[in-house]
Amino acid sequence: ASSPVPAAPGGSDSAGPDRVVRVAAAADLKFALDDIIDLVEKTNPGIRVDATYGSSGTFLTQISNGAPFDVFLSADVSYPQQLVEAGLAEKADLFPYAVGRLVLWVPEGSALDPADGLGILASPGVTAVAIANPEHAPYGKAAVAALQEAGQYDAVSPKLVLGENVAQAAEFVSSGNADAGIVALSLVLSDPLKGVGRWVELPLASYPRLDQGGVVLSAAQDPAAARTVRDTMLGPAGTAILTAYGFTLPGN
Amino acid sequence: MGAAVSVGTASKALRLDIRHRRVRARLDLDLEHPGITVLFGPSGAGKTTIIRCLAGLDRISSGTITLGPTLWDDGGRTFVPARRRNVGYLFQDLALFPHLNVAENVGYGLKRMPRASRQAIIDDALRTAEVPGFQERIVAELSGGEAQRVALARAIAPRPDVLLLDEPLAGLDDPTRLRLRSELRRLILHAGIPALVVTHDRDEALALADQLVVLIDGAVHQTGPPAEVFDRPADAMVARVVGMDTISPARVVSVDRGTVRLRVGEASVVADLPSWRRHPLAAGEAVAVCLRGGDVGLRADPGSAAPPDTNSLPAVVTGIIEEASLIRVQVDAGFPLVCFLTRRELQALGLTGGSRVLVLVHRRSVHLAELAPQ
Amino acid sequence: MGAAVSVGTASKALRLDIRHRRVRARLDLDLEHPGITVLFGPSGAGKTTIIRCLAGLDRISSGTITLGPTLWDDGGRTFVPARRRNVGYLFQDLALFPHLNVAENVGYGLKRMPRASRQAIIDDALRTAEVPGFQERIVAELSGGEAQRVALARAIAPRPDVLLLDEPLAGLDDPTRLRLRSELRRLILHAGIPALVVTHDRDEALALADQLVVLIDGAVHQTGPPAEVFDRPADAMVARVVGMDTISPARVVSVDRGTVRLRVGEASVVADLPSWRRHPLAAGEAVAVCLRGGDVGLRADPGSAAPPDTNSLPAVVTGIIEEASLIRVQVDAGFPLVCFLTRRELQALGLTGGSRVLVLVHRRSVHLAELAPQ
Amino acid sequence: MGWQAVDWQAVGVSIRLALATTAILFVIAIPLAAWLAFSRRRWTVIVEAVVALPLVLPPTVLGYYVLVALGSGSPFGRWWRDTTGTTLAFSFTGLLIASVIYSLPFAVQPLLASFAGVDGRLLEASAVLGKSWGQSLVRVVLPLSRAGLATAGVLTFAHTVGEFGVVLMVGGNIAGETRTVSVSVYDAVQSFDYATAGLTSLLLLVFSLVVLSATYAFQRRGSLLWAPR
Amino acid sequence: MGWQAVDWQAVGVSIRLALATTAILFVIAIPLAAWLAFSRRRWTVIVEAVVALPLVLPPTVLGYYVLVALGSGSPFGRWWRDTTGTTLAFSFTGLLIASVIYSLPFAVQPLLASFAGVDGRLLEASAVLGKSWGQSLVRVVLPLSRAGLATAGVLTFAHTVGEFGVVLMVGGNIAGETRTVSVSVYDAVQSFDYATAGLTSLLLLVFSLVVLSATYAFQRRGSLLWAPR
Ligand SMILES: Nc1ncnc2c1ncn2[C@@H]1O[C@H](COP(=O)(O)OP(=O)(O)OP(=O)(O)O)[C@@H](O)[C@H]1O
Ligand SMILES: Nc1ncnc2c1ncn2[C@@H]1O[C@H](COP(=O)(O)OP(=O)(O)OP(=O)(O)O)[C@@H](O)[C@H]1O
Ligand SMILES: [Mg+2]
Ligand SMILES: [Mg+2]
Repeated sequence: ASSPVPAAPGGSDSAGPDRVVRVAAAADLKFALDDIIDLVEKTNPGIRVDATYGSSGTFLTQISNGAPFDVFLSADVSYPQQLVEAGLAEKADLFPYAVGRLVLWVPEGSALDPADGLGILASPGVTAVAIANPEHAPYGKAAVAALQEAGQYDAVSPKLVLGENVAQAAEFVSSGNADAGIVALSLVLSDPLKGVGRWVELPLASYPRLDQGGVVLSAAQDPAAARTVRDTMLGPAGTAILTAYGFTLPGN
Repeated sequence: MGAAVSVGTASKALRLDIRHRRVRARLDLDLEHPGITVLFGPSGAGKTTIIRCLAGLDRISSGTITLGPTLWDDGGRTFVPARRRNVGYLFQDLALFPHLNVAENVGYGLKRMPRASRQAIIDDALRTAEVPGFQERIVAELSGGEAQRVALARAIAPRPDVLLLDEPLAGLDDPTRLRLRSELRRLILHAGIPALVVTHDRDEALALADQLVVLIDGAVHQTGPPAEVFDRPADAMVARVVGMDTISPARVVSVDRGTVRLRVGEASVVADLPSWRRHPLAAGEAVAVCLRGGDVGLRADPGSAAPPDTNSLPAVVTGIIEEASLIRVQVDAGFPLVCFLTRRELQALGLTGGSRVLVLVHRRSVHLAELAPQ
Repeated sequence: MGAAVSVGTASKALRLDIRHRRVRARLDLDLEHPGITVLFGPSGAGKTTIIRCLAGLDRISSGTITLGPTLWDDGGRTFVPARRRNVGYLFQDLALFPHLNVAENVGYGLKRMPRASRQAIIDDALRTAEVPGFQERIVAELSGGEAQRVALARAIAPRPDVLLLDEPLAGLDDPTRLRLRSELRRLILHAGIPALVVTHDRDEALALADQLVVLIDGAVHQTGPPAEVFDRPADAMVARVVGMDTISPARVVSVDRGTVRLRVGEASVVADLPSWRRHPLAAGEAVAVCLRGGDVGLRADPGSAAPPDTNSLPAVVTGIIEEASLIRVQVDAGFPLVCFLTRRELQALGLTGGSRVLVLVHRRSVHLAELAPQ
Repeated sequence: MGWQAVDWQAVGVSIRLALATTAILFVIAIPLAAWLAFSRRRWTVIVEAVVALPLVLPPTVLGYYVLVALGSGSPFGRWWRDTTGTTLAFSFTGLLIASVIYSLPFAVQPLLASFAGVDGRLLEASAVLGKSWGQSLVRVVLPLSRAGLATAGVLTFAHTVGEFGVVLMVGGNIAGETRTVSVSVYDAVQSFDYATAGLTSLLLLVFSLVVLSATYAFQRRGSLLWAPR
Repeated sequence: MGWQAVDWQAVGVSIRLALATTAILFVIAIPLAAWLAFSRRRWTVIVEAVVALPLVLPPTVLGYYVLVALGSGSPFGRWWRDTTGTTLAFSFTGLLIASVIYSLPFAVQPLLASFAGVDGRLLEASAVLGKSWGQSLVRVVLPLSRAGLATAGVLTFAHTVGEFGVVLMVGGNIAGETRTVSVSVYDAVQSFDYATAGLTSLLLLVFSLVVLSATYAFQRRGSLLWAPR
């Protein structure tokens, strides 16, 4: 089924491009994707990319109900897969684009040293540890798995405070309310949070792979332009940006 | 009249026969012939209750209210709402709209019409109610009496089929009330709007009424032309509310050639046999003797002879009360009795408390009423 | 009295000398000697305005209100709030609390006290106001008159230093008002609470007042004992509000050995020279001639001789109005003149409209007032 | 970061949405509140409670149900798409529908409280003077309920400006169409751009302060005229 | 999925939170609204507008500012930590503070509208009968503002039950402490557990329906006593 899209807004420059790609992207992609979009628009004059960042679960619900997105970049590859199963996208248009990575993060002035590993979270000085909600956030699930792997889950679980998503978990730490957090590498590398704390990456093997996948939707208005966005992201310049922001590439 | 369209008959009578709260009353108003019916009774008698039912502000518990052939309320399913009854209502507590100025209040009930005629009607109504020039005044800044007159103007302005006025002149000062009383009567008659006026003021009832309905404790005790009701109250309760100054229980001693001899307290009194009574009087029967203070004469000389057909009772003055327009003299003539004198007369008689006097009452001034309502 | 503590002097006088809205008045109340001052005046005179200022409900624009040495209000920074003035106030529109029953309304102003004495005070106040047994009644279900009496009970119950009653008996039916009038006076005097009573009803003013203050158009026109004010109104405006039935402009023709000869309309009238006037009368001066209807006599025979010291003026009857307790006869005696007759007298005279009569007025009944306020 | 970082487009959408929601809600809520205030039927109590329900549902949940009801999966959503050729969800119109539902209690409740406070005798006076129910409402009840109208307007307007749970779910955060200023502030916070979030919030605060002060000042000035002396 | 999937613990937290918020807000809002309604000072208008401000801020943003204010970065947060040894954020107390701030306008606005409608002459009568301002408030204004009190209570309670943006931000979603039922419904929706979300919502609806109906019935019964005839 082809769902007509509400009239595109005029945009700031009225003589601007008429090929618009609407991307629904997981919140942790925010900083990386902004750079990739610059790249797309620079190399493909005539294409404009509108990105909306949010919870991947919400996007799944919205797209299932007819949301006018062209490309869905999910934090969890299973969501795009569900869209394929529901007939809203072709299996061929499914693509993995990155693997998320987890870090242990403490605020700058903290006495804790993240290099000592997850064990520091069990110390009595730590009262609140921020993670994303494991019920529905992939980074939350991964954080719990990492804690269990390290044998610290039982000691730490009473101290866990849950963010709605991983960005909110990072907020808990940066606002000084949580003593430490297990968050996405992409966040601690981002401009605003760069100097806010010290971090150490958790071993990739200690938690289930955070495979991030995307899909070009069947309802896309301009499938060619949408695929251009996908291709740029998966091309060498795109992958370089993703790596710089702390994503491992799916191949690795 | 909206939904209330008369069919088949030209007679437009507003009939009420209801039971509601303490009221069980029956009342007829002829809307064909403009005139003023006064609903007269003491506080708490149910006067407001009745006109609220007539206006459609209360639903009756049982009975009927009809206008000609149209049923307004039967205590059941039929109910013509207030807005379709086209009555003018003056609320006892006025209920002026606080957010509108005087002119807007008065114009509120007017139908669509050109601005100029609307203005003219409002000015007219305000002039009639003696508050001309108050158009732009704010309701909260009116004095008690001014507000009353504005409310009256508001009720009159839309020229309703019938006016229901709840104490229209209460709360006004004497001169204004006096002026408005005759003004109100003239205005109502001139406008040709039949009116039901509620009052507990006797002078007002007398001055306004073509027909008087005496309501006491929820029941209609007497209906008739005001002079008749005031002169010949049907029972002691009516006598009290119409201001008979003396009301005493008495017993019939004998009935004889057009006169009745009665024992009243310690005294013996003769009265004309009332021709208009429903049933003849018999010896031994208990009645109420009613006298009006203005019908009672006093003589300072207890020994003098009485004029013909006049009771003459020796008495002692027990109290002298000065009122604004006359003097109220209380005497004991074997039963307590009140007499009105003008200042002129009082001075001539030179009475003080304890003076011995002769009370003179013409036989025809002795009114006999039932002791209890029939 | 809260903040208003008297210092240094025992005299407790409530003095008011204010300008506010239309009112520019000065008034003294002696709270040491209980008694009733009646503030009497027509609708819109400013009576309510004055007692609102006294109660602390309005701030005055300028002037002062003092209780003994304590300043209550100076139109500026000093202002003792209403709750510290310990006055009892009866609102013209009652302002009963709709969410409280009658007993709770009456008990509202009482200080902490045991339940039983509280109950006793409430019962007492209700009995005094003639609504006993109404304790549990809901305010919305009181009739107009019942509500008035409950409000009165509420004002009296806390035994305030001074009672301010705004039209305490308006809206009551005649017998109740009559009864409550003397009851109210007895009660106020018995309780020893000085009271300022606002009224526009003459009989009420006469019956209640120890001291009468006549307020017209915001200004105090006359102050004095009620009988004096009613007998000797200072000016034509006061004469009108105290109910002089005839008020006519006149011109002094000559002043002579204790009498004054006047020209009134077409007629010539002689009056006793008033000893209490502020300045002597001079020929040519304009005054108002005031007559009370009860002081005027009528003779059917225009030719008969007049008693000594009595004006006798030929006249024509122009109107006969029957009121509840007397008959108002309007005549033209060279100027319009009103006379009261009892029914007895009317019947004896056999008058109708157009009858020629002789009007008799004793010289001492001809009251001379200023034409305009001094 | 400065003023250019503020998402002016979103500010525009928010103001349009808030104005439209307030206008529509006045039309719906005034008769509804009047009926609830003056009807004597027993089940008005139930209706009153139902009207208050959007309050107790978390916005996202309410948003989810509205989304499902408007979305391409529902019969209504399909019907709308087939008739108009547009989708309701993810459009300004859909957002408006969701806002109206969500803010209904904020309009109805203050009006109800205010209407119930109007002296019943004034309504009687109006009825006796021949006015119908609706006329009395317009000419007596509304003018005497200015405080309630102002409160309803302010609560509805402000609440619509501040709402973001329903908006996010039903609107899909589409720039220029369904991205409101509250969503844009939320986005800024989520991307740790506290400067822009703070600036935009400040803007919201100042704007609201002006609007609210004006509303209250207007209402107060009016009310003084018939204020208790 | 059945009733056992409903997070009863969260239901308990929500009810406790809503009751506590409503109780605290009555204590704060009644004097505040009374002052706003009856004071003649000009700057009440400003205060009124400030009180309404929590409305226009998106809950998450408000939550963020509250979080910062409570956090160890703020003087207040440090002082609290030093004195009590606990953190306010992620605790029930912190949640309560946030809820009270967030729901303030929902309590103040209806009270304000309702108080302003009380006949001024009754206040005069109360003053003349020797009652102070506070006594008149308790004995005259409040009983005559039952509709407004009910509205304020219902709006505050329901809004606190339904709120989740601030709660999520300040509370940290800790089971038994700061996980409210609205958060748990949100979580269920986020994990596509629509059955549990629906069931919990239904529970919320029924519960609220009962509470609201009871409140309104109570209020209505009372008001009939002095209703316009
Ligand atoms: N809503 C009501 N419910 C129950 N009883 C009421 C109600 N309103 C009035 N009453 C009672 O009914 C009786 C008649 O009241 P009504 O108001 O009709 O008297 P009224 O004749 O108008 O008296 P007034 O001259 O004092 O106004 C009174 O005893 C009153 O207490
Ligand atoms: N709040 C107000 N603002 C301005 N003028 C007012 C206000 N209240 C009353 N007035 C005016 O002041 C004058 C005196 O009013 P007041 O209420 O004192 O009269 P009153 O003597 O009590 O009359 P009544 O016997 O009719 O109650 C009236 O002309 C009235 O219109
Ligand atoms: Mg009545
Ligand atoms: Mg007055």
